[in-house]
Amino acid sequence: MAVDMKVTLCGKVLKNPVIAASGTFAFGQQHSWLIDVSRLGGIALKSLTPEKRVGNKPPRIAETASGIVNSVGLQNPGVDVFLEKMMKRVALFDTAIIANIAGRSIDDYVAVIQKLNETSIDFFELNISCPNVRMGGASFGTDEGMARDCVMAAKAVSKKPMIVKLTPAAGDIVRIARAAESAGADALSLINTIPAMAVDAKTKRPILGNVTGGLSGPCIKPVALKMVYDVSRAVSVPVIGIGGIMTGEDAAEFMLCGATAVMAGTANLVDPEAPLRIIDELTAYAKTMNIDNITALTGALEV
Amino acid sequence: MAVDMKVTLCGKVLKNPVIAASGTFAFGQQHSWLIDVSRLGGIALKSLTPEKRVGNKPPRIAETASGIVNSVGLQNPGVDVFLEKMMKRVALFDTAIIANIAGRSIDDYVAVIQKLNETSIDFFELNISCPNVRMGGASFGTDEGMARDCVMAAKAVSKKPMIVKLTPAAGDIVRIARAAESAGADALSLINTIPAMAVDAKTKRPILGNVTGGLSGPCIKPVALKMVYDVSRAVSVPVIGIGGIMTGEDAAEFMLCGATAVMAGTANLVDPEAPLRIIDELTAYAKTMNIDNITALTGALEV
Amino acid sequence: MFKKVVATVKENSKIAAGIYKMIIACGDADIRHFVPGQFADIAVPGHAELLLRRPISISAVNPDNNTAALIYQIQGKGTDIFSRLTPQTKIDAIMPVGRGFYLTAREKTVFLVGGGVGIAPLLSVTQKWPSKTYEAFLGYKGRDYAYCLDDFENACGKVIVTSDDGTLGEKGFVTDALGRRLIEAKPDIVLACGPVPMLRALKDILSPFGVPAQVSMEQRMCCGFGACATCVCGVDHGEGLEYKKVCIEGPVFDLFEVVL
Amino acid sequence: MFKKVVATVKENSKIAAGIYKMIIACGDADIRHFVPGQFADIAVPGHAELLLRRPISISAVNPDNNTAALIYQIQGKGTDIFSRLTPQTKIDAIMPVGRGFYLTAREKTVFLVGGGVGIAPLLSVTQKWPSKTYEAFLGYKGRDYAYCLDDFENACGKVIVTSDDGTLGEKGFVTDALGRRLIEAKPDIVLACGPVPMLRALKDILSPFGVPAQVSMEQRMCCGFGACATCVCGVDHGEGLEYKKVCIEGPVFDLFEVVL
Ligand SMILES: Cc1cc2nc3c(=O)[nH]c(=O)nc-3n(C[C@H](O)[C@H](O)[C@H](O)COP(=O)(O)OP(=O)(O)OC[C@H]3O[C@@H](n4cnc5c(N)ncnc54)[C@H](O)[C@@H]3O)c2cc1C
Ligand SMILES: Cc1cc2nc3c(=O)[nH]c(=O)nc-3n(C[C@H](O)[C@H](O)[C@H](O)COP(=O)(O)OP(=O)(O)OC[C@H]3O[C@@H](n4cnc5c(N)ncnc54)[C@H](O)[C@@H]3O)c2cc1C
Ligand SMILES: Cc1cc2nc3c(=O)[nH]c(=O)nc-3n(C[C@H](O)[C@H](O)[C@H](O)COP(=O)(O)O)c2cc1C
Ligand SMILES: Cc1cc2nc3c(=O)[nH]c(=O)nc-3n(C[C@H](O)[C@H](O)[C@H](O)COP(=O)(O)O)c2cc1C
Ligand code: FES
Ligand code: FES
Repeated sequence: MAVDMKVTLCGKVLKNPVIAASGTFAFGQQHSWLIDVSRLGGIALKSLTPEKRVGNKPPRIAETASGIVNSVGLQNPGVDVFLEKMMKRVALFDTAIIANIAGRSIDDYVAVIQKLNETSIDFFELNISCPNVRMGGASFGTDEGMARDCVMAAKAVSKKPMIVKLTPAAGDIVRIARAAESAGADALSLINTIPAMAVDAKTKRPILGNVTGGLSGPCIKPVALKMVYDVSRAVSVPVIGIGGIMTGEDAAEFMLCGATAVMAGTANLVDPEAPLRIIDELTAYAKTMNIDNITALTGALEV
Repeated sequence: MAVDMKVTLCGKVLKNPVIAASGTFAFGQQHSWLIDVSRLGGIALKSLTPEKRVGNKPPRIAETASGIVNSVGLQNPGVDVFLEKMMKRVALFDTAIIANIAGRSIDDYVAVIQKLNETSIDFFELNISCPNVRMGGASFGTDEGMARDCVMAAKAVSKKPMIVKLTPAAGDIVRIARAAESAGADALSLINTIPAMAVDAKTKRPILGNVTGGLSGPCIKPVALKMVYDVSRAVSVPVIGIGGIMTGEDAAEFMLCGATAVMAGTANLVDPEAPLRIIDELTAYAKTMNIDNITALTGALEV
Repeated sequence: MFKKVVATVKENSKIAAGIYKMIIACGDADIRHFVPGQFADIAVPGHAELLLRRPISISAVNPDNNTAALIYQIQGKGTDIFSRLTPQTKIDAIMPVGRGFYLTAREKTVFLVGGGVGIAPLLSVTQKWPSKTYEAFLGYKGRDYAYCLDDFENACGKVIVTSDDGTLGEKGFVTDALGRRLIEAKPDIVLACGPVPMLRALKDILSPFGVPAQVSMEQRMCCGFGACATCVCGVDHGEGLEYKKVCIEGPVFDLFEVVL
Repeated sequence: MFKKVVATVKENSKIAAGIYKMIIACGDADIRHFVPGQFADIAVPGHAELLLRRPISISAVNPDNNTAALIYQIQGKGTDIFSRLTPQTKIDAIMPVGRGFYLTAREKTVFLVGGGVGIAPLLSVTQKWPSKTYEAFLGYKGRDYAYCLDDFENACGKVIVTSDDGTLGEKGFVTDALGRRLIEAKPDIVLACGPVPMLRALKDILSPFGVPAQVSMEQRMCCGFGACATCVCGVDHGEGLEYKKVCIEGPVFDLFEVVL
């Protein structure tokens, strides 16, 4: 018997719960050279900011035990160039499109949302891991008040369902999750990368040009699972699980911990075929477990 | 030319900067069956509490990508039994002895310190990752005020140098570090394990009897390095680097990031000979780098 | 006492469905004092991402050529990798570890009760204490999963075999077979190794007969030599629950004290 | 266009101190349209803890038997593992990737400048555009590190060799040798590959002569196919600094535009 892989997120039906995570799928083009992008449940585009960003000084990637540390730094063409040159191609993918939005101030977030409101984009994802320049650079996502203000302002102008992407750098992620929910978030996605660093003992230098970066990959899965478990029990909006998902079983673990859908990030970069493999493996897992509707996994952990 | 491996920590000279981390070396006995414990720079004993603790429900260990999640839960015989039955044997090791102290309330910490004040123990290490029962279970180490109060109370009764061990679960570890320093900490050690979880998709159950636990091992090294780098630049007391140290180069990386000494944890469990190997490798590294005094590494990162 | 040794794979082959037997040369390990029930704690070679050693019971030792036999089932990543190790591969093992089965002069008739891969460690009991009278109760999933049957036939006065699917011996639980046999004959002690449900059934069946029993427990382990207290199981000597380390305080415990 | 393929190791052997040559059968890769300077991005087999692929230039292709040659130096963990791969091992590679060297009818004399393991990718330039006149300037650490010398002798009108320690050819920097030669003869273009200090010296030496040059850049990479923007180097076309992806917008860049 076939497994029904569809999941509903904020009223929209996804083909399956596997979404490509922001920053690991660019705007879909490079992966489309190698795989059928439309088989995915959705794709989250690289973070967009109002202005073009050149990004951080290279090197921007370091390899660590079962993980990677990146410091790309939101390099993106800016929302206007995106709209002019890339949106058309993105719209051709037959999958849910999530525009990930970043900024240095609340106005930045609002500006990007307003420009994307009339497109065929399906969801917004608010990347609140960004430093708030007005507040001395502390990230929106590590402060309850800033997170709430940011989400409220974004919701006020948004015409699309709003996913808020949480950062593990928050001391108490459940508090930020609750704040985002009460400010109107339609869904939460977590986790973004964990602040980290890599050093080359031989040269006595940091490996990254930016000194520090964000850790992702299988190494962070245990941390992400706990956060998804804690957050999904604390809020009533749907949660999207992210962090080190490399296989269908990894995806299943996040769903068991309460996720409605998942995002694979590092996996897409390490193996361009990974997102499709993850879908296939998750389907096979559901079959083995005699689950005919993948939604049955969400929160089904037996504690 | 021989490398001088000695480091000075709060006025006490250690043979070398490699210390066994608390909870991964018990009270030294098991390792002494397999290695010469006295070759270590120091050993941090398993956390001691006023009363005996039976610890958490098994299973207590899960394997994750390049890491482990444990939920031992401070199982220990209590400080009285320790003094009566174990202290004598511990005192025979010719290495610096660090008593790690845990509690559910400030009184707990104070009680243990008072009982150990007259022993030959060299340092106290305050494990402030523990939940404060009076404050609804939030950990002392995640709240500036609680951390300060705890350190001040402990310092007030302590007759030995006081290391305060920080938890990565703090949203802003630098703030807690500063609070601990201003409350009188003589040194800081970081990081403790990262809150985490492991799930068995096949059984749909958490692997740990306690559901959640703490992540350690090579997977956390990039996170720990950044915290050590940030904290050591923010405080003037010495910092002990901990997190995923498996090799001499790993130890060197922490020292480059500002650590005066390091603690290896998971490594001791995975390979009982690891601490000695780490010392040898660190010595060899220093030779290769033409460093004749290992203290030269501390903070020598070229950024 | 156990040591950390570099052992060498001598043979490694499938002996039943999903079950393998590996013969290793034990390097510096002290196997002369091996006690049945003890295990080797083996690092997974060539896989830096898998930090934990895998505990595998030593099913037999041969001090003459310094080898030990390990019988293991493919369970997950580690044992799958073990099954593909070729002769001459060096493996990092801590061995022999643990408190094994313990028989005194008082116990003359011994019933051995094993389930699945738990059958393996019981065989060496008959080698260690050859002058006892043994009966073996062996439960397999089915014919394809059976191994070491001849060895037990040779070493024991009686061997009763059961299988889950009835393809070998009696169909049903090995503990049920034991229960029927107990009505006819009562041993001085039962030594058992197998999955927890089997051990629970064993406890229920033995209780009314007042027969003492030692059982080998499994638990997820980290260090395997007593330093971390992750590997515990609950034990109650009558003074409340205590957690004991399976690695060095076990793996063999009194069936009537251990929490199953 | 590049593909993700399952390639097979055919040969793998040491050709100089710390330098290896691996011949791989390229599976479904489209190597007929290979351009010199392109690379293969190879996952480290059997090491789940090492997530990143390693980029290695394709030094030659043979479309007749669908093979490619990779010449690589042991640098760290990944290349060390590569050096121990045995024939028949399957490897996961994305290939051929990147914008390679580009010659038009206008360039008739070409100087090739290579340092160390950067020498390897230059050889295929002479195969791709056989009708040009070539001179090669090859810098090695020393005699023990030299490889492919005969191939360059065959393919180029002139080969000038330098070594750091003077054990082979002239002692000194390859760029100094080039500088002396430029006084006698000026090529239409220089194609170069080697460490950044060499490329910087090259820029200094070429500037006064107004000779255009293309250089192959190295950068730490994550995906290797354009999706992550981790692999960038700075490029300035005169409109301010921009970061370009070395994997698909390079690895070959204009020496006078790239930030070294
Ligand atoms: C004292 C003792 C003796 C044992 N003797 C044998 C034996 O002779 N033959 C045999 O086939 N098996 C034996 N086992 C069980 C064996 O250790 C596990 O099957 C094996 O560790 C599974 O590893 P894996 O990587 O294949 O499985 P995975 O599920 O991938 O392992 C993940 C982690 O869980 C641990 N783990 C998983 N299952 C068990 C288990 N049942 N017990 C303990 N740890 C587990 C692993 O060691 C590893 O750390 C014994 C266990 C113990 C504690
Ligand atoms: C386009 C391109 C072509 C290359 N062609 C060749 C070649 O033909 N022959 C050859 O010997 N080397 C070549 N290199 C360099 C080669 O990729 C590195 O030496 C190799 O990745 C080192 O991996 P490691 O695991 O041995 O070293 P580690 O230091 O253990 O690697 C750690 C991480 O850093 C990366 N890294 C380390 N050094 C470099 C480097 N110099 N460039 C890029 N990434 C690096 C690795 O890929 C890995 O992700 C090329 C690099 C690039 C970018
Ligand atoms: C190279 C790289 C770039 C990323 N860029 C972004 C980004 O622009 N915006 C964002 O919200 N997250 C970004 N992320 C974070 C991922 O979307 C994801 O949250 C994180 O990597 C954890 O998932 P993973 O372990 O599956 O990679 C990036 C991650 C990587 C590895
Ligand atoms: C099994 C285990 C038990 C631990 N118990 C304690 C403890 O009792 N007290 C404490 O302060 N830290 C404890 N820790 C944390 C370690 O001391 C160390 O901070 C942490 O494991 C990170 O270092 P590592 O990656 O080298 O293991 C424990 C860690 C492990 C793995
Ligand atoms: S596994 Fe560490 S004490 Fe038993
Ligand atoms: S390595 Fe990902 S874009 Fe170049």
